[in-house]
Amino acid sequence: MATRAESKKKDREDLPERDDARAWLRQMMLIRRFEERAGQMYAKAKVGGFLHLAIGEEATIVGAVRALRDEDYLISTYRSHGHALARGTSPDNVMAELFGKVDGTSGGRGGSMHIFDVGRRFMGGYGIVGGNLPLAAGMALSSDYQGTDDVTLCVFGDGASNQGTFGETLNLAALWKLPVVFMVTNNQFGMGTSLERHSAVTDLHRRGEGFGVPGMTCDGMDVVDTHPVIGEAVARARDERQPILVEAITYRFRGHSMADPEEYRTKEQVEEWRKKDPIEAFAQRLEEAGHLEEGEQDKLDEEVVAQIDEAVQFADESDFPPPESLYDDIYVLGGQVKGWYSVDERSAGVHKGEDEREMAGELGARSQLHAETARELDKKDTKADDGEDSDTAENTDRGDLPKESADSDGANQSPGG
Amino acid sequence: MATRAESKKKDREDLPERDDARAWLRQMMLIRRFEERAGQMYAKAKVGGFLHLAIGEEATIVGAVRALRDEDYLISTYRSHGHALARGTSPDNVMAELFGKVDGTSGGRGGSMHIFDVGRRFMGGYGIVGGNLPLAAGMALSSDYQGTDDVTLCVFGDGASNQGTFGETLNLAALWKLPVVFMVTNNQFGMGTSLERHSAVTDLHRRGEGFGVPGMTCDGMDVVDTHPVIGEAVARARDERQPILVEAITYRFRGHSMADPEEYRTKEQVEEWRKKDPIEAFAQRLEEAGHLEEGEQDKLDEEVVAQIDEAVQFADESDFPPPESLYDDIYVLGGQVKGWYSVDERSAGVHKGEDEREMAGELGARSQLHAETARELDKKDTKADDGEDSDTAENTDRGDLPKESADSDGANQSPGG
Amino acid sequence: MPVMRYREALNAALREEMQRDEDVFIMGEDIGVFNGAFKVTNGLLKEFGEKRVRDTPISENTIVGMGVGAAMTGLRPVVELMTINFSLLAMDQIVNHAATIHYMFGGQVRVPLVVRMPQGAGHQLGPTHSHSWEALYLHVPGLLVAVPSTPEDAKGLLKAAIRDDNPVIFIEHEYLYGQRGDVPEDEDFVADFGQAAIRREGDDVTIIGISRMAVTAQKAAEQLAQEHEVEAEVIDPRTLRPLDLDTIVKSVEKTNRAIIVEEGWPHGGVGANLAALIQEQAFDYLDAPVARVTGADLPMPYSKPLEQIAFPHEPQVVEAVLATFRDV
Amino acid sequence: MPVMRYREALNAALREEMQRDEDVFIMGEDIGVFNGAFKVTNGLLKEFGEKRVRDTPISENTIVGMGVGAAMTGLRPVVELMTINFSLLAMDQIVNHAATIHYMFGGQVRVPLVVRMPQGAGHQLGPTHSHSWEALYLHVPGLLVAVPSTPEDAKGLLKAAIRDDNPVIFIEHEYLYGQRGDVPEDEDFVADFGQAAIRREGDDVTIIGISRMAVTAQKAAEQLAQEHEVEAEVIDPRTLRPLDLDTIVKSVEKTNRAIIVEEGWPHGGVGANLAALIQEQAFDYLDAPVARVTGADLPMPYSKPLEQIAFPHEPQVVEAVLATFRDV
Ligand SMILES: Cc1ncc(C[n+]2csc(CCOP(=O)(O)OP(=O)(O)O)c2C)c(N)n1
Ligand SMILES: Cc1ncc(C[n+]2csc(CCOP(=O)(O)OP(=O)(O)O)c2C)c(N)n1
Ligand SMILES: [Mg+2]
Ligand SMILES: [Mg+2]
Repeated sequence: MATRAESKKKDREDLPERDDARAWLRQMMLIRRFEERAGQMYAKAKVGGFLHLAIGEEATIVGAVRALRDEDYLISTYRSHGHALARGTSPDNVMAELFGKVDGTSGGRGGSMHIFDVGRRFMGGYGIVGGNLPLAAGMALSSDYQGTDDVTLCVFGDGASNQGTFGETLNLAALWKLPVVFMVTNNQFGMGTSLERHSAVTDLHRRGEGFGVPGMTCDGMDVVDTHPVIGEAVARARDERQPILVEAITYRFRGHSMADPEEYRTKEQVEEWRKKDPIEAFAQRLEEAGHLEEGEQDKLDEEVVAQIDEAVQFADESDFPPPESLYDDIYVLGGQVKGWYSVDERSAGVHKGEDEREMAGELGARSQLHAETARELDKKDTKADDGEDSDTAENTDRGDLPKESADSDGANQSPGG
Repeated sequence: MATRAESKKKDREDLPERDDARAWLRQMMLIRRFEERAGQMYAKAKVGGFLHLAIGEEATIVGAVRALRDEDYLISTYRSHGHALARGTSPDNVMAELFGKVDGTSGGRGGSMHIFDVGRRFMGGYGIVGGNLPLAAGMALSSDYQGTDDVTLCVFGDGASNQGTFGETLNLAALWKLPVVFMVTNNQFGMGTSLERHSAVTDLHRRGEGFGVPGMTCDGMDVVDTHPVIGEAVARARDERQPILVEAITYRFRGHSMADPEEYRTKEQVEEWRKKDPIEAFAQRLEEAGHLEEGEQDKLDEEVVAQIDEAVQFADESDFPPPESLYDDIYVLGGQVKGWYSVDERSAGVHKGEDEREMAGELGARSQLHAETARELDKKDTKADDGEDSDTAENTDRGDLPKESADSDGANQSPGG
Repeated sequence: MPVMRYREALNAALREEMQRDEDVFIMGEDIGVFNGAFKVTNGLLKEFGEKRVRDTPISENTIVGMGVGAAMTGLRPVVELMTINFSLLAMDQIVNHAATIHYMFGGQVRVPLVVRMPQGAGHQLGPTHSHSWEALYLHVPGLLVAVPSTPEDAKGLLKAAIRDDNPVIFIEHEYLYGQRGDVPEDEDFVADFGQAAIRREGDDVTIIGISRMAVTAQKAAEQLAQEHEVEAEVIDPRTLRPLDLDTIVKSVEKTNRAIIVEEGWPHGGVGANLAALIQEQAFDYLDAPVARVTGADLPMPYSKPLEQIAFPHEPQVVEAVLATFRDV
Repeated sequence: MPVMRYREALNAALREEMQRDEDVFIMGEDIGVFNGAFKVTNGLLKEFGEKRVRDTPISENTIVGMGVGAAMTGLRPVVELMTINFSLLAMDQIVNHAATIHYMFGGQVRVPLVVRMPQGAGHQLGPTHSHSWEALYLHVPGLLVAVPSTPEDAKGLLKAAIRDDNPVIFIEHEYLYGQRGDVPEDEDFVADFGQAAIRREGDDVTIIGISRMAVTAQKAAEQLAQEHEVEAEVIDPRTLRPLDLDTIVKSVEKTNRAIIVEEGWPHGGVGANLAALIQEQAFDYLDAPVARVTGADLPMPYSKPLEQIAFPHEPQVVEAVLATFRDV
């Protein structure tokens, strides 16, 4: 399979137009810098919960997302900052979501794992592994039903292909001839479990054959390969009205999430893959092709770093959602639900958030404490780029609110998720 | 695929030894007669709930089950009377289960859909479509773990291969090299949905390829083909330590369950398949080969009919479970559960079934009514063999306890399940 | 008003809403060619065609998930699960997705999905096909939960569910499918969620019946009146989310006694929820503990005499009501 | 007695039981090479090897189902689900299979399976990773349900669960993993299911805390004593099936007031169940309605200030206790 894929790859080696090429590069760089900074902000306790970075996977993201039309639907996982950014969502709003602020893409409700941008048809951001496949098929069904020629691109991991939804959804999509592209971002691991240890067949693009879904594969470290392959898959889905399964072979350079001790792989393996850095490789080709002058990459970098600086400032300055908004949007009010009080039985009366405001007040001192700790950490200016940032998080005095950090004395470790 | 399968089939055409051959025939006939009689008993309201007959599928059952050793595990679905009988469970106990009696295989707790015989390693009988696949893999894991060379044979339907458990379990079984044979009894329909309408790929034996499970196929109407194919699959699973997927192509002559109006298929199709009746075809070959004298089949038939007569009498004479046994066996008592009272919060005291006995008394008049209705129907002696028996059920005066019958005025139809 | 069976009322609701709104479509196992396992969707494939009446493979989790995805992108899917017993396979899509998405994404997207399914014991369907699980779903914020017990409510609430923009768990009952009742023909007749029905007025005790048990409660109330001179008020909450607690509390303030009758399991059941609420809201009015009559705490056995004593009947309700007077 | 963290106590329980009984093995996602998402299984792969510490693919329903099948055929599997949020994918195997099989087949076969999983909010894990769902499992007959809140109970109850012949849902808590406490070293130390612990004695009010909320309840009780001269009795039921209702009722008969504190959703929660039971069993002793402090009725938001007010803290418990005195 690998040889066929490689020989095929030859035909796809053409660089895109100069402007496109530079835009792709810039976008990959923006994603990289965003991720790095998010990691730093996590170390400073500005970002909570789980933070899954896609550093190393930028070519799979940019190559795939840019193969879509604006009207096409995109749906991804808990590792989707890059997908949102590639789709055009502002880093300001993505960063604000990570900070849990009102200007976040989900108003702070979802966090890093649940980014969403309905305006750009970026349909989330889901924390349940394998949960997004049925949703994607449903979106493709919508397009078909409504007679549009929109395609849905559904991105998930190698680990997700072991969930029951995989077989169920592929069969249904093939049976109903739905315009959906299933893209396995095969980064060689589901958390700490390597491909060979979780999948009997490691050529994941073959997984669809028994369900009538043809498979394709691409070099996920190479945006110049990923883009046309996804492009072809999307075109086939659109024109031939059928699902396609594409396996993008890639690697995540960082841990599964921030606190991952990475005992399941060797430093050598990571180093080997890092040599194929999708950004460096692409930049070099652009230079060789004369699309990029010497030194221009540095300038681009300054630009994206400035953009990320702004995003951090934006996120910092954005407000936390007010306590009285706690119950907003559980239900769509109107039709059968007149107010959230009507489905809350803690008291039979109408609630307007008084209790929540009061409680926020009582918990205020506590929050204050956190804020101070965070500021203190700010000063340390920990480096997040070398993968050791997570060790810093243990020092935060968070009481019962630990980070998912591998803290040395074993308290409140939670690298999971 | 079909041609390859057919050419292969040639090599397997040898009839078994005379004694074996006659035993196979007798067993298929026993199953057929059992099923027919169960249908009649259902019409007489001796059997409640859903009754799924496997008439037409006798060769897939006998061919497969007889390919197992006694120590091998067998696990099936809600259509499993035949599997239990082929495994050696007495028709008396299977019929008593259908009657809901204490001497039933599950003491009347499970009914037709949940037959079980731990002594013969017949591991059930499950009402949830696709639910038995993970259990089967777990049993195979046990064998492996305990260092035995027992194999697990897991039987399920074409419709079940669309459940998420299918992909999940096949992958895990292949990954862990478990000695399990997955046998799809492809009878062309999942309830009223035909194969082409529920599966994108209709060669179901190919479904395992993407999960590393090799596929085989056999003519499920021909016990002389089914037996060696399952035999080979079982041997490979046992010796090569790997799962195999076998598709047995067959047909059910009767409705999905008793009240199925069968609007989803033509009479012609049914007739076409009935011509390949696995019992008639096999009997004829035995006669041609001199393994069976003319007229012997009739004698065999008399024997099995007599056996079924006895089974019905046995079931009839067996007692209903007493009301005070209602709470037995929810928990294994001893360790952490001292008595069922301790997990029943309707009152904090110790229950010993007094309430249940009392209630049974109060509902007694009602039960009496049912018994009388049933006896009345007995007299009508409805024919169950022509598929119209279910119409009779509607006449029972069961109050709020309808059968799954297509009663003419539409009340309480429940062909479902 | 015409008399219809419960299943016919549901059928009419589906038909009318599909006629009214092109975005409404139905999918599920055997709902089309087979006309539905319980014939609720009878004739709809013929009338609306394969685009809008979609037979699915047996893949509960994915069917519901596809409904969620379709609902997020402009359609109004009505998914049928053959029975509530199989809905456990779809729990992740129902709870972690359908119920959560609107809130999780800050209100950006709606999930106007209806998941219909029947429940209930009494047909000897055994331990994998007989359970009543409204309690599992009423636990979940983000869902609406309906448990109609009459043909009128079946129609009115299903129409309301389809028109509403929230995900709705619509729980039917296998016993009720064949029951008849008056049903408004008016296509604009839509019932209200969060509005309990007082099925019978009375001053002595409040009986709250859930799903099919609303019917059992009514029969028990008649018996109480005739044989024991007890006038029971019978309340059918009709929906469990939103819950019309006001009507219940008002009644208990009048009768000073409450009993909940449900078919499901006792631990953490609907009755437990209502008992907790009633004693919270009407403590000073209660002359006896809030009582419950529930299904037995076990997987439903197949054998008829066992099954019959494992879920509530009128005599138990009568007895439980009388006990609240003895207790004082 | 040595002091251990909760996660270490669990680790010790697994290690001891695996040493004691060859038939005990563990499986789950990332429990081996990765040493467990929350490090509970740390070091076990090294000690026991791949046969007995089995990393699985991400296939929750099948992992649990394989556990059921293995348990039916002589083994004693302990399955880890990474968090309770993902257990919805395995609901069918847990409820329709694990809980049902022993009863359904007339007692012919046992299912000595343990399903371990953590729950809980407070780490900003958002709406798909933060829920507390003991109420979903206590509803189900056939299951045992443990919610240990101390390192000692974590060890003792897990050992008991592994040795018991019933399927056990063993619910840990992410916050508790890092908490320390005394843990008996004795390898024969096994705790009892159905035996509540009185964490603090008091005459004025009974506070029942579930899972992590047993800790919150204790802290609130100290505050009540110091600041309000209220002496609360704090009860930790430790297991919800079987439930030690006796200890609870006895306490309420003494204090005449009860409050349940839980992290899960209010509708049909543990608190509802206990409130229903308490008012049934101790009606005449109650001076105020049984009160509840619960998690908010919503998918858990990510943003810290929202998350913090969406699950109970000491001030709310204190306030709710004081309210039971005002109410009178
Ligand atoms: C249903 C479910 N099970 C388990 C988890 C915990 N978990 C989060 S990410 C992950 C690994 C997923 O691997 P893969 O699909 O390859 O995606 P990747 O993380 O490599 O991008 C696991 C097990 C989860 N979130 N959801
Ligand atoms: C999870 C689940 N979904 C739906 C059903 C209802 N049901 C019972 S049998 C059946 C058809 C199964 O078809 P197949 O697997 O081909 O087996 P067959 O009945 O043909 O033997 C369906 C949908 C069920 N019992 N369980
Ligand atoms: Mg991966
Ligand atoms: Mg079939």
